[in-house]
Amino acid sequence: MPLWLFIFLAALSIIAAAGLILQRHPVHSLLALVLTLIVIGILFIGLGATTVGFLQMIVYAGAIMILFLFVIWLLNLQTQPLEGGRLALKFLGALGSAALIAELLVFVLHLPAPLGHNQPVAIDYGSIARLAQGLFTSYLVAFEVTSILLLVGVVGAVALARRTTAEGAPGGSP
Amino acid sequence: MAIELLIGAIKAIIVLLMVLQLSAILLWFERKGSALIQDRIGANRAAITGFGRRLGMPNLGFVNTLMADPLKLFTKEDFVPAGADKFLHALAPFLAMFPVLITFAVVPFGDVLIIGDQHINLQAANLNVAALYILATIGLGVYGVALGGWASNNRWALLGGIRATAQMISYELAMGLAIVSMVMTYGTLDLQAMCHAQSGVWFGWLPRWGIFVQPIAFLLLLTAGMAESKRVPFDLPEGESELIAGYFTEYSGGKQAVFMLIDFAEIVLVSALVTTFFFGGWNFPWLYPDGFHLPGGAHLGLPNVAVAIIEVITFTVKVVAFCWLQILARWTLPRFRYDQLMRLGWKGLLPVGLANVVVTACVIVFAGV
Amino acid sequence: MVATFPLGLILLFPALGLIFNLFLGRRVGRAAVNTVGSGVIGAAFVVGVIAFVQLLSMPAGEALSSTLWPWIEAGSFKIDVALRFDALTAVMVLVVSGVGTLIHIYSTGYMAEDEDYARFFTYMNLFVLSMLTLVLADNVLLMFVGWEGVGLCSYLLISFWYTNSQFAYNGRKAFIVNRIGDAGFVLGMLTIVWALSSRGVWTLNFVELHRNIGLIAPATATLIGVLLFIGATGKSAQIPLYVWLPDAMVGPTPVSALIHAATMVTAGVYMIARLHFLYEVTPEAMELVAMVGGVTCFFAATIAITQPDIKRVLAYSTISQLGYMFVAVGVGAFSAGIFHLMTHAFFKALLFLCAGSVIHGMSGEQDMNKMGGLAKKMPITCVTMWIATLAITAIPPFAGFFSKDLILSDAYTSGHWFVDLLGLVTAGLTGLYMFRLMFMTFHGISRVDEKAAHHVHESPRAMTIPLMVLAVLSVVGGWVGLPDGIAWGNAFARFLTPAVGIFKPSFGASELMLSAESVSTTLIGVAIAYIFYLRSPGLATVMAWRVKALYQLLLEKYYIDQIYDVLVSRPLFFIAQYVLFRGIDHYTIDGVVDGAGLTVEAGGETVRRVETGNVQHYALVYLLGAVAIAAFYLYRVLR
Amino acid sequence: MAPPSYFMGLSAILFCIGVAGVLLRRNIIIIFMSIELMLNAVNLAFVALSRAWGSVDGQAIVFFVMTVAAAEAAVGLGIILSIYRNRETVNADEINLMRW
Repeated sequence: MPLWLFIFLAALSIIAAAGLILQRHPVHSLLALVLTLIVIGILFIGLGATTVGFLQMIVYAGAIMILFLFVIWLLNLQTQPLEGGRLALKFLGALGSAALIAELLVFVLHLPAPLGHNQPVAIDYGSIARLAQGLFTSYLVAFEVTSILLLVGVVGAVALARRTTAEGAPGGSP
Repeated sequence: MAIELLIGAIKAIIVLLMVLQLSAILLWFERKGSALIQDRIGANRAAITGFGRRLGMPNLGFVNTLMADPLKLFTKEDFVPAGADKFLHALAPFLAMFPVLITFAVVPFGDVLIIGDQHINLQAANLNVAALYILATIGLGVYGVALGGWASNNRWALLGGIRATAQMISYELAMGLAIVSMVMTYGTLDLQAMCHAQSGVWFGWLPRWGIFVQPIAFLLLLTAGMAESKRVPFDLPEGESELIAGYFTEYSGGKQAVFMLIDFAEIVLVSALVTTFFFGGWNFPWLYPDGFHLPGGAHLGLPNVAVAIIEVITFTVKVVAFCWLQILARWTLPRFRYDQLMRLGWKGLLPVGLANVVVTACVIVFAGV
Repeated sequence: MVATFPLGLILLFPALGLIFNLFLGRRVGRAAVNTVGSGVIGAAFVVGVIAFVQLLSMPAGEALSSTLWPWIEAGSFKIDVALRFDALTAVMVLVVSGVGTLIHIYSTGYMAEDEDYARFFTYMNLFVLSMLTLVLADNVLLMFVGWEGVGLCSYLLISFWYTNSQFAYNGRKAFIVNRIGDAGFVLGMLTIVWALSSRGVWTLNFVELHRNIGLIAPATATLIGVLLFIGATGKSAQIPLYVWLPDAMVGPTPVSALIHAATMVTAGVYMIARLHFLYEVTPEAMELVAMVGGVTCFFAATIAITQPDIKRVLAYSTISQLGYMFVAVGVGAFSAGIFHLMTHAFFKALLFLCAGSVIHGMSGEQDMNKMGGLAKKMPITCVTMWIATLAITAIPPFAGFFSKDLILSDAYTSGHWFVDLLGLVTAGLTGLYMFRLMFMTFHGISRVDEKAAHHVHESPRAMTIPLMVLAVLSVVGGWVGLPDGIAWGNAFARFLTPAVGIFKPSFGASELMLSAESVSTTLIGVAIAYIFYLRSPGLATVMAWRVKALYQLLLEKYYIDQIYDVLVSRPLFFIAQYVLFRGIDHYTIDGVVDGAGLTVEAGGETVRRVETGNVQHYALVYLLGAVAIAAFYLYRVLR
Repeated sequence: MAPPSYFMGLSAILFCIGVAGVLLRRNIIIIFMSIELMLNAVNLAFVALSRAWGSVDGQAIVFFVMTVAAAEAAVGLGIILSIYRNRETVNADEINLMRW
């Protein structure tokens, strides 16, 4: 990925991420997050991780964020003021975040050598075959466990979100 | 380097023009087609002047409709309702348009055209993960309609947006599974490679098209695709008797024109995908890079340019045929109820798609195909 | 020298039957359950026969073996799930699967009206599987698995009709008494490992043990022998742990025949024969075995004389006959013990099955006082049961004669004159109680209820055919071990010699004399039975009245159950209730636990204010922690 | 060409923006979305490292993170929905039933 493109995308993603926490309407925040996610997906592709990059867009931007959108609609959230709340908390939070960011950037400056420049990688790096090879050999157990986790997640979400009538029987349309 | 950029740009423009033109023509197609089905004359009034008719010339309804409709739409007031989110209201149509159009970038419309020493791949972008790309763009297409409905500050529009979102997400799964089974069948994510895999014939006469391998996946993709484009019988999001016009109730003028254009562009997209995955894409039966090899041994040699032209035409004809099939379906079938729609998606197509993937995988593994 | 043979097949078939009946039994219907349930045991028998034929074709002293999979490996201690098929195992496998097959077939008739037939066959198949594991095991630990398995099946089948709380209680009683014995077995097993491992040998394998038996000190060997024998008294119903067996008779009669007469209860005898090399180095333990066997033998026979219940008579008779077997292994005549085990399996199974047939015909009546004169109505049962009776009372040339005679003569020639005397007296008592049983059941005046009388019928074909097969075996079964010098002599002992060693008498004696002695004692018993129960039936009642105290003592089984209740059960309940529960559990442990809880509660009360419930506060603490950790590492990196 | 360390730096910045979002906003949905942003920032670091070492492991972990995030989003949003039904609020300040 050329440097200018990286700088452009990085700036875009930081602006969008800032939009997430600065926008006052939840839907606007959500759109900012979607933009961030898409840019991160593009960065993945730029790094050669093509499959993961597209999966990022399909799964995160295409599915998970839609779920958030639905919930925001369902709760009928409106514009909310940014100010208010406990000032001490906000102050400490901002301070802590700033400290963390400074520390992490110093870390990045001291990263080991191989991270400092681009290494050549195999031609099929990032391909779906390569990824699948890893998933179904070294990570097979984790893969299967994850599938069970998803199932449990589905059941849990249905159990939580299901509206029950006064008699305790499920009813009403979703 | 420069010439390759130039070729890429030309290809992109050609694809874009082809899609937009085809979409516009489909508008007329639908008017006349519905008239045909309902036994009436259909659009025949539009004329730039009364001149031609006065001279007894045939009414060029085709051309006139193409010009009159956009003119009418773009000269109307662009109305933004009070309390609407102005920015998103304006952004939504384009947010919906963009993913549809960029999807065409990976659809191959021909094999290789050789001009001088340039081998031009007749595909706007030769992406080796095209199938994933298609799923990604289709997934992002949801935001346009969803936000269009929400930003209008109108409860029917919002309901339409919610319906559209739920419907598209539900049918995306079936569509994804159909595409996955084709990916497994051909062992590649690249659409051009899939088209190549579909060239040639079985038994000396039967084209090696995907439909003969994966008929169930074909039905899944066609059904899910029609549902994705939100047309009858899946047009719940804009069901006019319930929701006025669904998510674009509050749109008028040019923005509404964009939404209508998306409608037809999606028809073209579904047709292009079905054609590419299941009907050999640009493959003409018995046509090979060096000309025709007819069953029985007859050989008709053709130059590369001629072959390329035949391929592009073949692809176009196939796409148009599927567009017509969808228009036919729209004017023939009644609308689903919403619960029926969801049941079809989750309890009908999804299990069938999963079973199809499992069976495909078993065949590949055990038969070693 | 060993040869390999797929011995796993012998276990596989019952296991398949078990799985089939367990999971599909309720759905596939009675015919399929009957076929599969009996068929798999028959298949195991066939495999056993093939293995037996192969064993015969090999030189003496060799065995078939098969290692299924490694089981335990811990340092030098290594145990495989491995099977070994030598002469001793061959006899046991053929008896267990052969008699087992017949009893399964019989069960298809006996259980024909029971709803829970699938569960019954599941348990029966599990039992055969466990028993075959027990006898095929090539190490003590795997044998113990089978040992526990048969105990479990015994419990399950005694309380098969669990809706009757008395039956369920009897099942528990059997299980608990067996546990006491099993504790001895486990201790014995651990002592073996302990004794050998201190000498650098880690094994429980029979062949290895045999090779290294010299490493065990004699005193330790005695300890092991006694501990294992405690296990045997539990499983094989010897004094003092015999009390469960009579109560076990509440199970279905085929169970009594297979488990509580023919096979499971002989496991103790088998175990001692299997470990004969261990007992041979410890004369003290042998003495104990012989003594306990002899006393049990006599003791149980006296109780059997007065019992009115047909199955209880047979149960005490089983205890008595097991006593004979322990006498045999106790005096060192291992092959004689196994010989009696085999013949006993035939005729005792037959006796129980006939008793079952009678009970079946009498619609569940077990009291002999309400029988009599059944011979005409149940001819096949009557004839076959007479054959079994002649076999058990050791009338030549029936099977029991040869084996019991061999035991008595071996006991005598090895110098155990007291045990021999007990055996002789018991032979007479056996004649008495068995003929009493036969006379009261099949002959004399009918005491059957008017109502029940015309229901009495001969049993169906599925039940009578096993009876006839077993009757033939009860006649000819003893002929494999004729006294030496007649025809082929004692072929059985010669066959077993490589596996269990040979009996070495201290002095010679006339076998004929000894046989005459025992037969004549038996005939005295038979004569008494004839006079008391057939010739003049009133005489028995008069006698009982005359020696009322003795009669009552016998009828109440020497009050052993009551004595156990007072001496063992009640003190245990007292300790459990007042010492363990009230004293230790309630005051001491609960006190400590409650005190700990109260302390923690008080501490929690003070620090719980930290938990504000606001997720952002938690997140802030989290962040500050992350900043601190990052700072620490940053310090390390930059330094 | 941008080396992996640049991506790591970007990842750190995005992560801290997410942290700030969690602490500064009171709307629980926004907090949740900030957490998603943090997850993605870490994903970016994983892919950068995967690229730097030329191994597929980092991508596999990203895959798992996405899957787990999907499950987490479903359950988390379900919880938010039921909280809203019971307490009529999505304000993190007002949701403190779990306090002492």
